[in-house]
Amino acid sequence: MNGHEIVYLDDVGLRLGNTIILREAKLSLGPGEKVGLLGPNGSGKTTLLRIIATLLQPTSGSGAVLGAEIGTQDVYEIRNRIVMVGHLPGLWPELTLGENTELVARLSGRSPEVAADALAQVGLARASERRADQSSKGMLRRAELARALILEPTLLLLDEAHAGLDAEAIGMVDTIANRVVAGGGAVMLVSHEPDRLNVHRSVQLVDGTLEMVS
Amino acid sequence: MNGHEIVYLDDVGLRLGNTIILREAKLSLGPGEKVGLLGPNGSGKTTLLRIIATLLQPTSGSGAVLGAEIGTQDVYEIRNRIVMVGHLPGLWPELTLGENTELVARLSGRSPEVAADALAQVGLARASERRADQSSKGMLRRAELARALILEPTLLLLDEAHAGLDAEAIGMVDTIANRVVAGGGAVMLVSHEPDRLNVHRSVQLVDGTLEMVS
Amino acid sequence: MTIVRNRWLEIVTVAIIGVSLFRSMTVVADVTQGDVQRIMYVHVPSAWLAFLAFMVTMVGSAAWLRTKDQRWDRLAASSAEIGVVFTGLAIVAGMIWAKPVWGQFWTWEPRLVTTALLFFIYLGYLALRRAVIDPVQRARRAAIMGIVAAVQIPIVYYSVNWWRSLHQPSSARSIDTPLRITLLLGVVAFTFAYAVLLRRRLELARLEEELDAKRFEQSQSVAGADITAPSLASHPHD
Amino acid sequence: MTFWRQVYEVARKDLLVESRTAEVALMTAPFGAAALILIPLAIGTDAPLLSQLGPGLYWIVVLLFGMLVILRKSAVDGQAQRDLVRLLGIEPAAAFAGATAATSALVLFFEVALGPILIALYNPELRGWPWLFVILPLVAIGMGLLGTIASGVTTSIGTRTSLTPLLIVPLSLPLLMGATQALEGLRLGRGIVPWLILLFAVDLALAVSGVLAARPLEEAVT
Amino acid sequence: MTFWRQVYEVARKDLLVESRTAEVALMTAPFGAAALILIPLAIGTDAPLLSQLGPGLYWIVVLLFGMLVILRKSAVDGQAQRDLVRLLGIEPAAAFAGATAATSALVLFFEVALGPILIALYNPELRGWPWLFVILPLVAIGMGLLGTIASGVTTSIGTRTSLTPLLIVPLSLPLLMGATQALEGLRLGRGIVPWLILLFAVDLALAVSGVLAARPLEEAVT
Ligand code: HEM
Ligand SMILES: Nc1ncnc2c1ncn2[C@@H]1O[C@H](COP(=O)(O)OP(=O)(O)OP(=O)(O)O)[C@@H](O)[C@H]1O
Ligand SMILES: Nc1ncnc2c1ncn2[C@@H]1O[C@H](COP(=O)(O)OP(=O)(O)OP(=O)(O)O)[C@@H](O)[C@H]1O
Ligand SMILES: [Mg+2]
Ligand SMILES: [Mg+2]
Repeated sequence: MNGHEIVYLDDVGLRLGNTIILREAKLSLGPGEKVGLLGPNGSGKTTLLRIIATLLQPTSGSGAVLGAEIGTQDVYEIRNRIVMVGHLPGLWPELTLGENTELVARLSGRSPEVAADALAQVGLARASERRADQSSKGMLRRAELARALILEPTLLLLDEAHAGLDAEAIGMVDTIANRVVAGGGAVMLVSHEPDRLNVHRSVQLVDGTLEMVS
Repeated sequence: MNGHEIVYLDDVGLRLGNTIILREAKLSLGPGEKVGLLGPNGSGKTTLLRIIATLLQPTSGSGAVLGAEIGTQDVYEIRNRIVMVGHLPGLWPELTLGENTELVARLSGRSPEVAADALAQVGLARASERRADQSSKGMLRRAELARALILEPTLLLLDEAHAGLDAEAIGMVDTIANRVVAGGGAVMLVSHEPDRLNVHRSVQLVDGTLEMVS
Repeated sequence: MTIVRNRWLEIVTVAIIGVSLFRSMTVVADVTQGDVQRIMYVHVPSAWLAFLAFMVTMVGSAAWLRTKDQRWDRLAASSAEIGVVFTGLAIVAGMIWAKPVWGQFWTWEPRLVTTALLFFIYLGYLALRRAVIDPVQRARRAAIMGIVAAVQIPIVYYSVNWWRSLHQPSSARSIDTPLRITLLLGVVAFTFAYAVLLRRRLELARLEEELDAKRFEQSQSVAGADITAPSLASHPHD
Repeated sequence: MTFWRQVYEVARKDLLVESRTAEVALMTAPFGAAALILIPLAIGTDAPLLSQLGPGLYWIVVLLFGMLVILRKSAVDGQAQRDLVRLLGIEPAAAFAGATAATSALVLFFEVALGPILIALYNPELRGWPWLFVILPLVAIGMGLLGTIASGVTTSIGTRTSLTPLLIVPLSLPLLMGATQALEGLRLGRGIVPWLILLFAVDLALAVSGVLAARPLEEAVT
Repeated sequence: MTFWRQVYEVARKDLLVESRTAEVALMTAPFGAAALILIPLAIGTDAPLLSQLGPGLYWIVVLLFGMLVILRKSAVDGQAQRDLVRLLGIEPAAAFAGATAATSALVLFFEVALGPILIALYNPELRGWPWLFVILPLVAIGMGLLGTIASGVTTSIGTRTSLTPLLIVPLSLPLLMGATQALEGLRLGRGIVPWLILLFAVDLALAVSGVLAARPLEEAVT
């Protein structure tokens, strides 16, 4: 670890109940890097992403994210620089798409206008009055990407990056990722289709450890 | 309608609340056909699939599925010949993957062995003791495909057919679809990636109507 | 090995319980109540033990939060289990006693109400433990509940006490010396029994964990390895 | 598959999921017991009064907290699970009957679990107690029916946790009347047959409505 | 963003979601009212007795059915929503305080809504009613605190609907005592200050526990 990495994991292991999910996962992600995370079903990609996002504590090993040692109280200080989009939509079903994005802006201390702007950028300006529970899968996914536009994170984590997005929307993933990278941040994208990832390099989860992909 | 179609929709329209989702959708799906359903986010693909599965009644138009007129009581007779895999997993989170597949077999009057066999075929034999709420997205998806193996439907409907499946598992979609087709059934696959669909023809949802794709 | 090393405590416990039992049965009967009063030698020590056990649960909870050492969690859980059992025993013994003495199984005495609530508070604690699968999460949530509950207990106790300020003074001090000695002996015997039970329960919990670990080592595989290639895809056009 | 086999499999599924969480045994029943302990603290602990109020309070607790049995996790399927069951060709009436059987069994368990606590705490008169073997199941079945119907109506409504009770409580009035008056009749040594007939009639009416409503209801719930 | 701004935004979010479903206003409050109406039917409708039991029953209903306010849909975030809030950098103590504020406000609403029904049906004595302006909020805050802590501990547990009440009810006894005895004190024209102190002490103890437990708890809930 040279102190400049955005994500640094050293021999991270995770055991949930009786199952080993990860063992000795090593990873280092520097500023400006865009890395793909590959691996078969059930190999632990989603879980690893949550560890990197400081939302799940590993059972062994050490690491640091944005300078904060994982498992310590320091993570509270850096969390607001991370955006993660997971399998399930992080939206309140009873609220409209507009209200949901506004909420993100408010809870992070930004002005509501930023939210409206972001929603327009992901092509949902006219659907902003639609409730989240009456929106399609792809609409929800777009609304989540709007979150990355509002928060301008230093670390962006996308699980199944292209899932549910149509041909028009899929380009946004690259655009948003490139913005983060250009701003000196890092991006990690999970996918089952390496060809669609425009990344510098990829790592693969095999048997609970991370391997380079050539 | 010539009486032999598996799915036949004539000018089907659907309005939910104040939103028109479908209008004048026409579709005809014969035995042995494998058709792709394309369309941008929010165009109504998922909704159309549920109408075809007789789970949602259209507000206008008419049609028949497996010989049963939609909106009539006849649909109860043919439902058990349809399998649909949707966006969300049709599994009980508290039960293991094994119990979930066994449940499908039992509720459909088949023997539990069929279920174990199907689970093995989708590569989950060794994960059959794992609870659904402790399984990964792709594992759930595989467990759902096992349902198609158990039930051997005449009409198979897959929403985002390849979503969440890894490189190894993705071939299953074709295998299962081909089996249905070979048995004289019909298959409809929703996808955002037309290239990955090995289908005879595709239709596209545009502005609430179905168009042929060349 | 461990069992041999442990044996001294058990021998002492059995001996003390024997003596205590013998004394309980032979000590002069209570003047007013007669033989029924002998229930006291089970009732009072059980109640005392319940409190002791829940105190230990709180200590274990706090220590877990500080150290994150699973041993503390095992202590808290084991003690709570024993505590619930002994609370139940105190209640049942009390009720059996109450029928002849008070003419009914239950009255709304503050102490009784508090005891009953104590029972449910820790039943809830155990239900919470059972509902969480992951051991670390379970430990953390249970620790918080163990402490919140313990902090609330004095408040529960005093609120009920204020509510019925007419509570009878504990006659423990006014009873005859031989009876008091017997009671004391009972308390000592039960405390030893607690120590033995706790030790056994902890041992069991440790063994369970060891067994788990062994089973885990033998079948050690990473989660992802259990998901295999579909046998279906290998011959696509069958 | 025969109708009754379907009923059996649906009930089995519900009870299997329930057994995994043990919600009723470990949580709802203790909660009801705790409620029985708290009530006298609020309304006064006068022993004769409690012995008189006891049976009434018991039924109130059974009815109002039986709601939690109805609302329990294992009775709630998401849309994906509902779609699955529908496409398995389960006859709606069979699904209704199966769900009712499972819920009724659990309510009965709840009633039986609370019984001893009531007796211990409230010291009610127990004349004619063998009749409880008739009364308790009749009420449990009524609750199960009512709960399954109301759950059906509120399926997939986000606020069902609050809406279901609101629908059930007023409708459970005949059950409450039948149950309390039957016990009162027993206590006073009077005839209780009219009340049993009431309970039975309610159950029958609900069962018929439930079976008849099963198909329209399942179509309404998309 | 300051701590209090975070508290405000979290509470605002909870109340916004609640306003969309109006669960408490449209369902929980009517359910509580229905319970208050049903009870006399179960325990007999003797007017003096009801007037005497009224306040006690009111508090029982507030406490036990206030549980539905705590369990309401809008208080339950799924894992994705929780992850989102955590990654927005909301301090766990602020999230706790915000959620407590929202729940307390709704419990207070529930209390106030049930008041007129109690008065109409039970005809209780109303001496010293201005004290209610102190008692009702103290109880509401206590319920809000207890509910938020218990909800926190049971987050993401499938059976939380049943488990949360079991955790809360026995611990809510001091609130019940304080509330009922304060009203009783008012009725008899006796001092109620000790009971107010009790309520205040409970609220304080819970607030301190909640704030201290906030970080460990948020780590537990993954
Ligand atoms: C923490 C809980 C309890 C403690 C520490 C406790 C302690 C005691 C003690 C020290 C005595 C003997 C002193 C005396 O004669 O007054 C006693 C008596 C008694 N206790 Fe308990 N008790 C507890 C709970 C209960 C419960 C739940 C019941 C249930 C009904 C109960 C029923 C009785 C009865 C019937 C007597 C005899 C009273 C008499 O002689 O008139 N106690 N208890
Ligand atoms: N609470 C849990 N207890 C035990 N095992 C769990 C738990 N949660 C997840 N797992 C296991 O962890 C493994 C990794 O899951 P994860 O969701 O991270 O996989 P993934 O790589 O994202 O897979 P997919 O490609 O299917 O999304 C899976 O095998 C899953 O069964
Ligand atoms: N209950 C409802 N009330 C009103 N509109 C609804 C409701 N449910 C869905 N919609 C709308 O119906 C449209 C179609 O949704 P559907 O999920 O079928 O789209 P889709 O084609 O599957 O999209 P995606 O590619 O994103 O999955 C969406 O615009 C959605 O907002
Ligand atoms: Mg995943
Ligand atoms: Mg869709």
